[in-house]
Amino acid sequence: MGETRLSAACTVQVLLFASLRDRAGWSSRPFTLSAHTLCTPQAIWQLLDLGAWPGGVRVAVNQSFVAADHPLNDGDELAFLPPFTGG
Amino acid sequence: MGETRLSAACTVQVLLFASLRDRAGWSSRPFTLSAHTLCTPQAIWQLLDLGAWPGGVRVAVNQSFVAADHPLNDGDELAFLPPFTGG
Amino acid sequence: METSWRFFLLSREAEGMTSAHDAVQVAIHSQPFSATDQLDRWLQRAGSAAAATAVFMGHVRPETMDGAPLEALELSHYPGLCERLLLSFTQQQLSDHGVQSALVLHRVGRLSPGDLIVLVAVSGDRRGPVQRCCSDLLELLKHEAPFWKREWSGGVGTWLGANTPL
Amino acid sequence: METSWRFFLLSREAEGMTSAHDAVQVAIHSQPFSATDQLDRWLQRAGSAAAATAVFMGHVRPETMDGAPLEALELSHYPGLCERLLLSFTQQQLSDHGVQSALVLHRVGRLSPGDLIVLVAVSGDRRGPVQRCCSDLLELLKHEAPFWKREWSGGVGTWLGANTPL
Repeated sequence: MGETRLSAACTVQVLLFASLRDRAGWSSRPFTLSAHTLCTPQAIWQLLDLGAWPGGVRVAVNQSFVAADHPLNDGDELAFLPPFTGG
Repeated sequence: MGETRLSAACTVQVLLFASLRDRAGWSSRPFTLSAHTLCTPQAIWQLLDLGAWPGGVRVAVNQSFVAADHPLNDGDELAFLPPFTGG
Repeated sequence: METSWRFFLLSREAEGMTSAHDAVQVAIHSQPFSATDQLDRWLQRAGSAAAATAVFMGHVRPETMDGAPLEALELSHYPGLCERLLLSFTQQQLSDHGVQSALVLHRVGRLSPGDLIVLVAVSGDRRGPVQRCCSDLLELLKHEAPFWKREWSGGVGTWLGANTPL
Repeated sequence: METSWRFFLLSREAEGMTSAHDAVQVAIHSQPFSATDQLDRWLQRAGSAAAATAVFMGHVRPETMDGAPLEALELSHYPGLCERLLLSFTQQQLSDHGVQSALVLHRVGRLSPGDLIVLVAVSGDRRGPVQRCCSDLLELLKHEAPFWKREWSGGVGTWLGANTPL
């Protein structure tokens, strides 16, 4: 499976919320990883230029929570979510 | 103090509530203890002909909770209260 | 009937009993009342709403404790003592939990299934204390205030010996 | 502004989101709403009122976490995921606590001090379970649902890093 992923480019739509959105200056953008990089939320994060992986941030892929090393598929919706403060 | 009470007759207004009221058939009545009996809720209870002192019944004198052997004064309002079931 | 009248009259006198400061509002109602109307009025009176408000409403069940269809629930109280205890419990609870205000309303009289029996609302700055205060106040109303319930079913009235378990 | 619009439009779509059976009503509101109106409607819809109902209401504080005067509280969410999580939490909690029905309403958008943020109501047969269910649901809304608050004070907006303590 890992090899399959390494052999194709991966484009995902990245969503940012709240403080992350303000820091980046955008809310939704496509990002593409080359065919030679394993496509995970952590790898995409490196492309965002938002510094080290921030503590407390959760990841959702296609609106389900996943781990930071979850394998992504081309066309996925990937959201980075700062700590929740609702209620 | 006990001697003072023993030397005078004691009349109190007895109030009954809920199941006690139904058992007795009345809600409010004066009762008098002779000068030779210590005037307490327990002693008054004997006059009511409602059987042995019932478990869970609370006593209020002049609308304050008291113990069953609380000394009564002439003219007091004495209430016998079955277990509470409000709320 | 005579007894019932005495209760109703005393209950009416007690309606709207309010402590020195408006933080505590306690009343015994002898007629049906709307929980949301009362709540709305109380929240408005508080001016700017506190950050956290916990509410409990108790309604008459359609069945007796034994599972028979309930015709009516009769609620009586010890007028005077009951109102004073409610006020005193409420003030003590506000102080113990460090919360700002409370509304405590309780029905007496003959109630039908679905009718509101009790409304407790507590407001303050933090959600934990207001929820605990509301819950503690409800237990005091159930176990420490002179109210009595009689269930009517098949034309027979039965005084309850104890409350429903928590 | 574009971002805000997207949020508001999605939020409107989500309003009134209701699960297959009417026991659970979950909605995210982008405009102010009355807690007592909503509560009243929900209680009426339930037909005969359940014996026990616990409610929690959260309103905007007049001050920031740091004690400065608050101009506005901005609330955003992750549309879609947020509504689905709320529905799923609520159904799970009803089942876990063995209670009958729940109403969960949450504001997003720009709120003023005193505005309602959240309303949680839980109805069932026993007072203990409905109170615990209401409290647990509130904690899930605070810690497990993708909502974010930004405080505005002196023209400066600050995203909150964590919720108020319980």
